Amino acid sequence: MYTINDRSRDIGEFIPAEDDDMLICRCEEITKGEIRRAVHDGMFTLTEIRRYLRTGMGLCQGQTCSRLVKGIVAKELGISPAELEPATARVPMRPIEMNILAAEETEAI
Amino acid sequence: MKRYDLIVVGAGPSGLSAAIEAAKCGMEVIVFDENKKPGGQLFKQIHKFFGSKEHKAKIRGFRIGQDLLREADSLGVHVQLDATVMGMYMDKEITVRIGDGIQHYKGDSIIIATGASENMVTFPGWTLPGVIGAGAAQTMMNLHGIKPGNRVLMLGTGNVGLVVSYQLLQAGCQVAALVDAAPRIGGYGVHASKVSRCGVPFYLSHTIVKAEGNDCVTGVTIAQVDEQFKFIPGTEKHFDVDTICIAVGLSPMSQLLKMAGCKMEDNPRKGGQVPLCDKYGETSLKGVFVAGDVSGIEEASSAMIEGRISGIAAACSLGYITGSRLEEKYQEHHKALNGLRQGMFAPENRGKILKKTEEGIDISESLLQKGYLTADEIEKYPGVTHQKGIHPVMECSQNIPCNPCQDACPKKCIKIGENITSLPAIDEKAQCVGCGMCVAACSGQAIFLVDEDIGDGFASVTLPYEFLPLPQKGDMGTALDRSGRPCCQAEVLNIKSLPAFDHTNLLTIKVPAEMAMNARFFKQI
Amino acid sequence: MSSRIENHPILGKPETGRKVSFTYDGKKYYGFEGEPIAAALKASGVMVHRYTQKEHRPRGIFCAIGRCTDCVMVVNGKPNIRTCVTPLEEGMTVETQYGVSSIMQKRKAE
Amino acid sequence: MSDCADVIIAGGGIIGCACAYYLAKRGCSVIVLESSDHIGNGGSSRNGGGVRQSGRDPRELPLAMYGIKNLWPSLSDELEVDCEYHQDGNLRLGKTEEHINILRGLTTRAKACGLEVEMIDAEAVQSINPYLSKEVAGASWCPTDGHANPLTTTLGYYKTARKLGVRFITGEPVTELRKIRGKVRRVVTSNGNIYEGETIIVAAGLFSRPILNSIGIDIPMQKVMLEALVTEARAHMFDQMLGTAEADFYGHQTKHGSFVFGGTLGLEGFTRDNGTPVTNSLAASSTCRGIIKYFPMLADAKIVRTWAGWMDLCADKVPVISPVDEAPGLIAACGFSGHGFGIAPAVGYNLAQLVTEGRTDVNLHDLRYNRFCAKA
Repeated sequence: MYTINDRSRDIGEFIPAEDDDMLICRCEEITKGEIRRAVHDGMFTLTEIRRYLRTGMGLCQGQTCSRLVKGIVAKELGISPAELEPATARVPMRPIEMNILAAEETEAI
Repeated sequence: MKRYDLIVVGAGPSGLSAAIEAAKCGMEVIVFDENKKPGGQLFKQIHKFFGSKEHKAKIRGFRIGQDLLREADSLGVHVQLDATVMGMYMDKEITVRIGDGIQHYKGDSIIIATGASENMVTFPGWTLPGVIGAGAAQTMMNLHGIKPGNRVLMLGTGNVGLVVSYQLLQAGCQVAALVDAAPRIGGYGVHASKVSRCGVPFYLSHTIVKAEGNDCVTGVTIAQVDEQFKFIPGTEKHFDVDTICIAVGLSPMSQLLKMAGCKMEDNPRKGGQVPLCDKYGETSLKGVFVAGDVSGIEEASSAMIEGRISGIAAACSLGYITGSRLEEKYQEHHKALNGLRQGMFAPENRGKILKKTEEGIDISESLLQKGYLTADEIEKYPGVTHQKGIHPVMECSQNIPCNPCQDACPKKCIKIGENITSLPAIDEKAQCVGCGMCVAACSGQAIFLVDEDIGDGFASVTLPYEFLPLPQKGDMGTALDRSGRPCCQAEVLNIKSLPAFDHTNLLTIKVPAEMAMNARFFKQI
Repeated sequence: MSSRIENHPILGKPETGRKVSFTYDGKKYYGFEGEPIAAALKASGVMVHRYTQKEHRPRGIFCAIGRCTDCVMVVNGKPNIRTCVTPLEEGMTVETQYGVSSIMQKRKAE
Repeated sequence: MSDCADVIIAGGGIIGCACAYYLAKRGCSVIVLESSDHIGNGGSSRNGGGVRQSGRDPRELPLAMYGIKNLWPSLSDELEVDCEYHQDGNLRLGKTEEHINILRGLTTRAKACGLEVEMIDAEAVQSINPYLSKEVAGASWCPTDGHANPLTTTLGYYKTARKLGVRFITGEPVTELRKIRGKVRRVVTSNGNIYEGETIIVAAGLFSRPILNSIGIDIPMQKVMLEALVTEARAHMFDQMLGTAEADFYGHQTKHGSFVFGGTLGLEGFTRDNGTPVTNSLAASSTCRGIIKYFPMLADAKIVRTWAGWMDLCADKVPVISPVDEAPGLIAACGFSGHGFGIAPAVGYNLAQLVTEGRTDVNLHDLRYNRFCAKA
């Protein structure tokens, strides 16, 4: 199920682009340029990008940006977006207060 | 911890349909939805649905939602609203936030029907307040009664972009333009024509250069793009708008499935990350099914059928119905589903450029690029004839699975035939009585009643009208042609509103005879 | 101009809860009980819900269904409340959120 | 590209990445083979970020002290990423007499090893962290402890090592080691590829066991699942690393403003394995209850994410960091037992010394692999 991925393969030089300051992750305010640079730093998977830059790790958990990030990373790597495995979805689906998450005792319906 | 035969996540069209079928088989079913109102997107969809009578065609989305809810209720389905499923774990256990606590539930089967989320595009200023998703616009105006803006630019001409643009007009907003980077309109031509005849321009092969404003949107600049989607300098156009609506497609909302460990695939034809599943919607996790947009982006009509299939499959997996009964019912639903997946907009035709209709008629480039059929083109379609006296003119030019007009006519003037995607044709032997049922029944608002000669060099045109305030008999105004340009003066002869029309008012205007085949909208002065 | 739809050609007159007052950045505003806070603010012409942490840029309603979390504000003293899905209640205190709190920071851009 | 290098490392976690970095800096050619699709996909990305000395076993304490003294302070500059290292102390909290007694025991033992750590009373606790519940009766306090960001630190080592020419291959699970004329040289992967090196380092967490088994070495490790969670960002409150005597939660506030907390449910050693570490439906709730007991004011902080990770719990709860005498050329670095992150830089640095100089700054004798073997 894992795919062999040589991180030393040549993906070309990082070439600055006009729209590098375009905000992509709205929650964590990560730009396209930061994402592209991260790819050239070796972050070849969406999971690594996320862990390295915090894209999709904000309050919305990537609801808006994950598809955009995927497109940018794929383009930088010269592959199809479909080849990139999305980062794992994690509990909870929506932000939830600690005291509510802690309250399991309430009567079930 | 409470255990149910079936837990359904999402009370949208597919989730409710699944719950209904499962409950009919005798299952104990609970449905969770994070919203305060059930029905998913149905409650925001105030337009009449396409399809066949069996598939709720010509019924407005929100009414379908109400119907499903009533049916679910009567079958004893427990629909728990304001209940957010937080996680899905091993053993088909879910945690749900209800009020100020967390509840744990287990299902012997689970159907995930969480629907889709909106895609976005970026441009300078896309984070400014006033740039919103088309879904947000729909939610604000149709659920909360709030206008999303006074003057709106819509990016995206798929069905969502077209339908929401029309709804914005209905809510009393101005729509400055519809813009799409693609060279052709993505959604149904009839939806585009509804917007176009109201005077909204389409800019194909255009996209947003930037949204303007400091603290919120005050304007937008668009420009034409070349085949590589690069801006062509000098083609910039500016609009003063306070709202930019983005309608660039949907992605399946499959996170719960992924977190539970379902095998997933990235399938661009289905709109993104979807679970691998069999023909019944069962995923790689035994007893976990999917239905609706979460398993691939389609219309609400097919989502409802998918829901029904997964509902009966869940019932069969727990012995509530036999395998042969499942197969029998599956075949029936599958046939219906297939019917909906026919025509020009069928999943297999996505991305293809079709040149001719099934009938061999050229497809209108004007329709695809500007949103309207030209007066010359209109004559080619089988729904358009010239007769003495009042008669329907059906400006339906694309093969889509839809046939309510055929059943609407009490005099059998309209023929579609066996193939639901065929263009409607006029049976010239039958006599139109001008009842207008077809006009109100056409979900695409593409049928007009025309009397080309009412004397004194005038003609009458009866058109569907879903705006407020309603014009009054005797009002004078301007008739607009298909492109939304004024073509002549018009007088209101009649306005007819019947419960059977379901808020589609029939407005009859008097125009000069030569405008009988041009005047398609009425603008009050 | 209010952005409330008084009468809709398909939906008729919107059903509303009772009229209640709340404060937005200390000033008194009115809305309908049970409607999302964001709807009440929008009806009163409020566009900016918060300024972001890093770049201090304005944000408002974006998805309107509780997913994008862009419309969060400080409500009754609690930050990061999704105003598009949180029902309005009588006497609520709604404040613009600056970064993660209601304390205004100097805007970077200025 | 050659499949031969001076050093082949099985495992692309923080240990493997740190080893690779320090080796490359010393001029070695290195290939890192990672079984999963991502660098740092195990405990390296799933831990609570503690860079602690207090609470550690005396056998691994010297490594922790070495790293905090020599490596952590300059790590962000060295790796050109923000490791978010904070050295603002560790508070281990207690509420009851029983808790205080546990803490006293820990403190006494750590002091004996030369660590600067002391017991402090409720008032002193409040002066260090005024946000804590007034019910906190006392704590152990180690001012030189701290925390860092495991994600950026792990990926920082990776990035910098890669820049120095280290070849990283993900999706390449090592299945077998082979001796060639008495020396471990060959590494075989499940994809059928063979890599060859003068030195082989096995730093593959739990997977180290089957890899080492292939050459007749067994290190007794158990698969234990740990869980953690993170809140929304809040205004800055405190910089200390926190833990409790009961060990019901631990964590810190990150630079980002969010709080990362880990907790225990009591079922850690018994959770079911469905191939990937998935969270238990009860764990986050339980951790939240623990946190609220100590931080009532965080009760309304929202949890945005929870996650789980497997730890490689060694039979005696300290790692094996050791050359394998009976298999010359082989070094084992595994069994970190859930507290490997803080010592990872020191482990990488010392193993690079071992490979290139045959000696280490820190005496690793107590962490030898053969402590579980019959005496020769």
